[in-house]
Amino acid sequence: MAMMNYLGAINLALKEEMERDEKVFILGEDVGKRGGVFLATEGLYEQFGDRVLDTPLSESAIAGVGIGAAMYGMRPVAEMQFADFMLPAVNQIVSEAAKIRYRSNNDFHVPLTVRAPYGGGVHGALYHSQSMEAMFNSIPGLKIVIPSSPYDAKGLLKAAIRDEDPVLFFEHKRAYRLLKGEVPEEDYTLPIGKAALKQEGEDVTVITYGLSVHFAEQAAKELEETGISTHILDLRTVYPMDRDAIVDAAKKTGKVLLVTDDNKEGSVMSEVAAIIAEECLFDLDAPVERLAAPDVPAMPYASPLEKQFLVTKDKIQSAIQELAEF
Amino acid sequence: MAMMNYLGAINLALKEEMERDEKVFILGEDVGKRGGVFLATEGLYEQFGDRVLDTPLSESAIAGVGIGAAMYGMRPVAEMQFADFMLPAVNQIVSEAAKIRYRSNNDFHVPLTVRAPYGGGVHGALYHSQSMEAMFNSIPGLKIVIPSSPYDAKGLLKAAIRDEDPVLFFEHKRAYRLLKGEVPEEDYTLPIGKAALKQEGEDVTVITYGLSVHFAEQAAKELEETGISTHILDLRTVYPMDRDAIVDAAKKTGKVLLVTDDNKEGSVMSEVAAIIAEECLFDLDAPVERLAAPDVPAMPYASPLEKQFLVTKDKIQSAIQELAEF
Amino acid sequence: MSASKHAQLGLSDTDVLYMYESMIRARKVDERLWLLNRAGKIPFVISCQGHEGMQVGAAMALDGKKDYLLPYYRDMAMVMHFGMTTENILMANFAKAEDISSGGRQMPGHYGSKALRIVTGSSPVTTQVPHAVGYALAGKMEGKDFVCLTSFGEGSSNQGDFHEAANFAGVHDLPVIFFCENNKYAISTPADRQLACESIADRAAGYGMDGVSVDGNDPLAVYEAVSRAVERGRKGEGPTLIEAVSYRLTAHSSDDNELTYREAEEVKAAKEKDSIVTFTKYLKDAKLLTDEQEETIHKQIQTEIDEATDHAEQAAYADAESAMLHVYDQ
Amino acid sequence: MSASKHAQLGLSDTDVLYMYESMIRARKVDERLWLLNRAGKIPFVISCQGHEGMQVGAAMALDGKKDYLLPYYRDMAMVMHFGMTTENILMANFAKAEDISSGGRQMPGHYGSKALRIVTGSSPVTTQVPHAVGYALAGKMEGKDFVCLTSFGEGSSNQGDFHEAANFAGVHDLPVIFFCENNKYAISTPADRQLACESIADRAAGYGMDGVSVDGNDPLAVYEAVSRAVERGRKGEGPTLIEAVSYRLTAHSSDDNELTYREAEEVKAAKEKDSIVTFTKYLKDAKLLTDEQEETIHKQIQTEIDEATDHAEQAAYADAESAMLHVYDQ
Ligand SMILES: Cc1ncc(C[n+]2csc(CCOP(=O)(O)OP(=O)(O)O)c2C)c(N)n1
Ligand SMILES: Cc1ncc(C[n+]2csc(CCOP(=O)(O)OP(=O)(O)O)c2C)c(N)n1
Ligand SMILES: [Mg+2]
Ligand SMILES: [Mg+2]
Repeated sequence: MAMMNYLGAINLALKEEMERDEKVFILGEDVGKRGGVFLATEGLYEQFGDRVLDTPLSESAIAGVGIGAAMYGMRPVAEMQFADFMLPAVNQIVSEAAKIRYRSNNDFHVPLTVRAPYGGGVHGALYHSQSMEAMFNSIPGLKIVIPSSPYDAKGLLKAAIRDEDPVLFFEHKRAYRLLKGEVPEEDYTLPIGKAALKQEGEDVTVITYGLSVHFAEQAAKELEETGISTHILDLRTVYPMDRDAIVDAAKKTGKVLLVTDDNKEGSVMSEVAAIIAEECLFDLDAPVERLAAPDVPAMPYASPLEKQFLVTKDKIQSAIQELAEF
Repeated sequence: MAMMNYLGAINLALKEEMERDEKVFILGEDVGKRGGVFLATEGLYEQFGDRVLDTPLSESAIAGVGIGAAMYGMRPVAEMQFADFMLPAVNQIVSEAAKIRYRSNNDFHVPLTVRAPYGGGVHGALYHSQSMEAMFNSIPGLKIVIPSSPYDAKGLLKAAIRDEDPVLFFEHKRAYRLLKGEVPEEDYTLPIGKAALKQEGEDVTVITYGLSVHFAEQAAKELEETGISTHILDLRTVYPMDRDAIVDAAKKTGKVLLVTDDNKEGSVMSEVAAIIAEECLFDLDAPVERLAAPDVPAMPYASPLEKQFLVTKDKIQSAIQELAEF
Repeated sequence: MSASKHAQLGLSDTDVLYMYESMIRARKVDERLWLLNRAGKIPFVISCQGHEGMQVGAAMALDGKKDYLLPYYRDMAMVMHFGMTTENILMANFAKAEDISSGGRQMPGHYGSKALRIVTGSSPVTTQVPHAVGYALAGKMEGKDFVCLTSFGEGSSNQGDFHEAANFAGVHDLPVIFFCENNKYAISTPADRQLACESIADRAAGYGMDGVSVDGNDPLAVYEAVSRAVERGRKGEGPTLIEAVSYRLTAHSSDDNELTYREAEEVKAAKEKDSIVTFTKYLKDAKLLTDEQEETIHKQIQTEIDEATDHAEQAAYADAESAMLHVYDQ
Repeated sequence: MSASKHAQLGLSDTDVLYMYESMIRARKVDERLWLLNRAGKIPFVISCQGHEGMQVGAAMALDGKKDYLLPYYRDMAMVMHFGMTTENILMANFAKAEDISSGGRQMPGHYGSKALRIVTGSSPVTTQVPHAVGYALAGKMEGKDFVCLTSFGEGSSNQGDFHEAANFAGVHDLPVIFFCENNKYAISTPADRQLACESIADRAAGYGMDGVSVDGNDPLAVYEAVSRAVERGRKGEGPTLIEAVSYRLTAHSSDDNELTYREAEEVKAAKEKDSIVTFTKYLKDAKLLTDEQEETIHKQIQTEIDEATDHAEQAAYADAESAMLHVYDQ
């Protein structure tokens, strides 16, 4: 085991997978010599040469070329420099990657991983801070994975690369250096499609994912001292959802707080709420509550406005507290 | 008043708005001489000449040029030939149209209407049948309108064209000739953002939109004879949602069926369920139920497979009945 | 001319007769599909009529054992020359389980078969173009010498995906043949409302690749241009953009009404240059085809089509429940 | 040479001195921004250093009273010459409420002001290019004679939106000037990994428009090329694609580390051709600028920048709650 940050865990997962399987290659903007603008691919060009490919500045081609290579039999890992800049590639991702297995009646398939840094709190303003998962959580054929810790980041990214279907892999850019933890230096994978129970609790259930898991854990720790016990479920895969884990977690305490750092309306938390409303409505002791960013286009640049937008540990803490007192 | 179909109502709305305001113009593929592949713009090129513009085959340019013209002060109505083919334009719609007012601190705005035929049941297979609303129902700055009748189609399209913000206007392609009704030949608009109560009922509430409203009404009529009384709410605007109308409708009967002809997971009905779970959980007598298409990429071409996918009057009817008996 | 044109190109008499047969087969299948549609037996037809010469000429230049094809919906003659059978086509048009492209899931014209190295396609235009680049990139990485031919209409060449893919292939010198079938219309929109350039080939310079425009009604001219591009591709000399100019002889599809936007006169004039007409004449002038042989070939193909139609009509649909399968790996 | 180059182009001595001042102002503001960033006072800088000559040359050719500008993030010198003040720029960099582009909502470099006819821009590259076409289309519909200049980097010219917009403008003969600032890098990626063509201007033929490549370090050459394009645009002769070739003298942004991908030597060589250096020499050689005048101008501008910095630093942020405003019309 080694201490490393979320970024290091991702870099290690890429390196190990490229060593393990020569069909794995990386393509994206500035992923080569530069090692990516966040340095997620640092050192890989030096080790693997042309298997780390600087592409022209064109996301639809990055996705589309990746899809073609994946259908051929390679295992491409495409980097979108920021999740916000996946949007030119939406047609390739939704019309192609997601539908190829189905439309070809299982003749072709697309083992493509699309990595993209998402999320805010780093002065990235409107176009370097967005959460993109809610645009893709209604597209059968895709899987959407969002790790919440260095350990998960490594295990889930390796699983994504080995997955036989297209996986959108979102990495919280603020987590890159903020989150540190023990990460095994040997090979392991974590299951895609399964949520993880982060801690057992009795009073309030928090269901969340990504960086908010970290803030929820911090909030829970402080609340523990005031006698409030929090049950925390990390979705890890936000599409398709792990319904059973959600229902179990909701039933556990009967009070559910859903947290996302995306805008509220139409977020992936709407689906979690819907699952609960369908499956365990009568097990609840309080209305389902969603804590999310406000429904404005994206977070502003100026610090006070950015803060207004962000879902923080404090906001999560008050929300748990209120729910506990309900 | 005149009897006309859904398509005729749309054609009339376009014609009236172009007569009323010379800033209104149409751009899209084959909208000119051909009158659009569904004939929604039939006769308009003859009447308005170059204000009905055949564009090159490039949806991102259609949206982007529309956005530019709208910022200048025009009122463009962009036609996407099929909703499925909006995907190349997602970046323009989401990064630009939706965010321009916000990012410019209210200096610029985008009075653009994007019309697109959606939905299936016409042997359109995977790429001529999709519902696209769930990809956009998490994008603040956009409005998404889906009319369920000729009357609404005319009134809502005119409102969309006059709206100061970008509106995605989805027209069910099977409704074009299937739905007929009385439509005033004079000017009227209907409010964007407001749901419409289609009928009062006591036993089960159905919340839906688009063509499914028609099937829900048919189902309700048949069920009336068996003594089941159905309350039907037509969302009309699926983003941002009319929360009050949803809560009122859900409370009315305490049993809620949510119907969409889109895939289930992550659909706009997830948001409706979430609103109910947040706002009126304790008013419910049965779990919220969602009736939707299966979570497969899109509907197949072969008739038996297409039928398997479609949400029909019969499926709605059984679902209401079961819920009534709960 | 001392040697015949096809001999100069290295094509045997058998080769050109084989090309001729493919063209006739495609035309006759196409005509059958329209009949079936008008009879209410199949819901939709999209046609290759007018494109047979260029499609067969292009496919003839490829190596059916190693190259890849990423076609578009109008490429029936091309995919048939590359390996799809008449029965394959009929099964797809009847949307039956035996449709090799999709088991009846996709509309006709959405070709794909891993075994035939025809890569599955969709409806949004030009999405296949970057896929071709991806195949070519994979081949380069693995040291293979196959080429990838991808085709699209002139209207579709205005999509961003064409541009991004062409540029990618240009920068990385990938063996992709960008084959544009310019039939002068994109549904109702004439080429001059789609494009301001003289020829699609004018776009090649912007991607640092060779560009050439050929008469799409001449299968031999197309064969020649594609063969050169194949040669360059195999040698690692990079991609080529080829425009083949012809005309769409039918409406865009069975859902279209061409009378609203073009004159019958124009269509009639184009029919005189139809590759089926001109290539038949070429073969007859070269004494490779007699009237009797022509009749025999037509009859054989007609019988083949009748049988395939029967099979396909009688074949089973996929089970309704199978609509739930193959969303993910199972 | 009998007459000076600028006189031949119809520019007065005052004009060129005005251009010179704009260039110096932009460079000095840019330098100030880096200092503020290194001092931890502003979170982010994106630079125009190396681009001043081409940007001012281009802006000079436009009519500030009727034309529209749709710039990109590197266009500080261009927008300043077109009307933004030093204080405007500082306010934006400090993200203060008085930022005229966004009230502190967007990162610096995202210019926009309806009053100045500078159209609001975003971060995803080339989305502004179709907007320029939309403005031009609206102008044509209304019978106006304004032109729209939109700019972007050479890497960004590989986006689909560039292609689709250029083609649209070509087909409809719209008065758009596509101004590509080729600074040889897109972040770390050198131009030869972005493009296989010799010059971005090679792409013009594919859109049926004029294409020209000019020395971006020569503001007068750029002025000349843009002026011609403006003239053509006003006369309804359609769009023009202009490539101006120069070099990015700083890292891509304050978040970048250029040492990982390019040699200091290369940057040093480029600095010798810097338009600030060469244009200063031009003016001195032409006896339009003395050393004293130069010093005076520098000093004045420095004072202006000091004052603007103070104002901006002391100015208020927008209210936190205002983050909720302006999602829709209210
Ligand atoms: C992205 C996208 N937009 C619109 C369509 C609808 N559409 C189908 S074919 C077609 C015209 C294509 O014209 P062209 O590229 O010239 O090919 P042709 O049909 O003439 O062979 C259009 C607009 C589509 N399939 N995909
Ligand atoms: C669609 C999109 N993808 C990626 C980025 C990230 N990005 C910002 S600038 C840049 C490089 C642009 O290079 P170029 O077009 O040459 O302009 P320059 O910065 O050199 O002036 C990239 C990749 C972006 N802004 N938008
Ligand atoms: Mg065509
Ligand atoms: Mg550059």
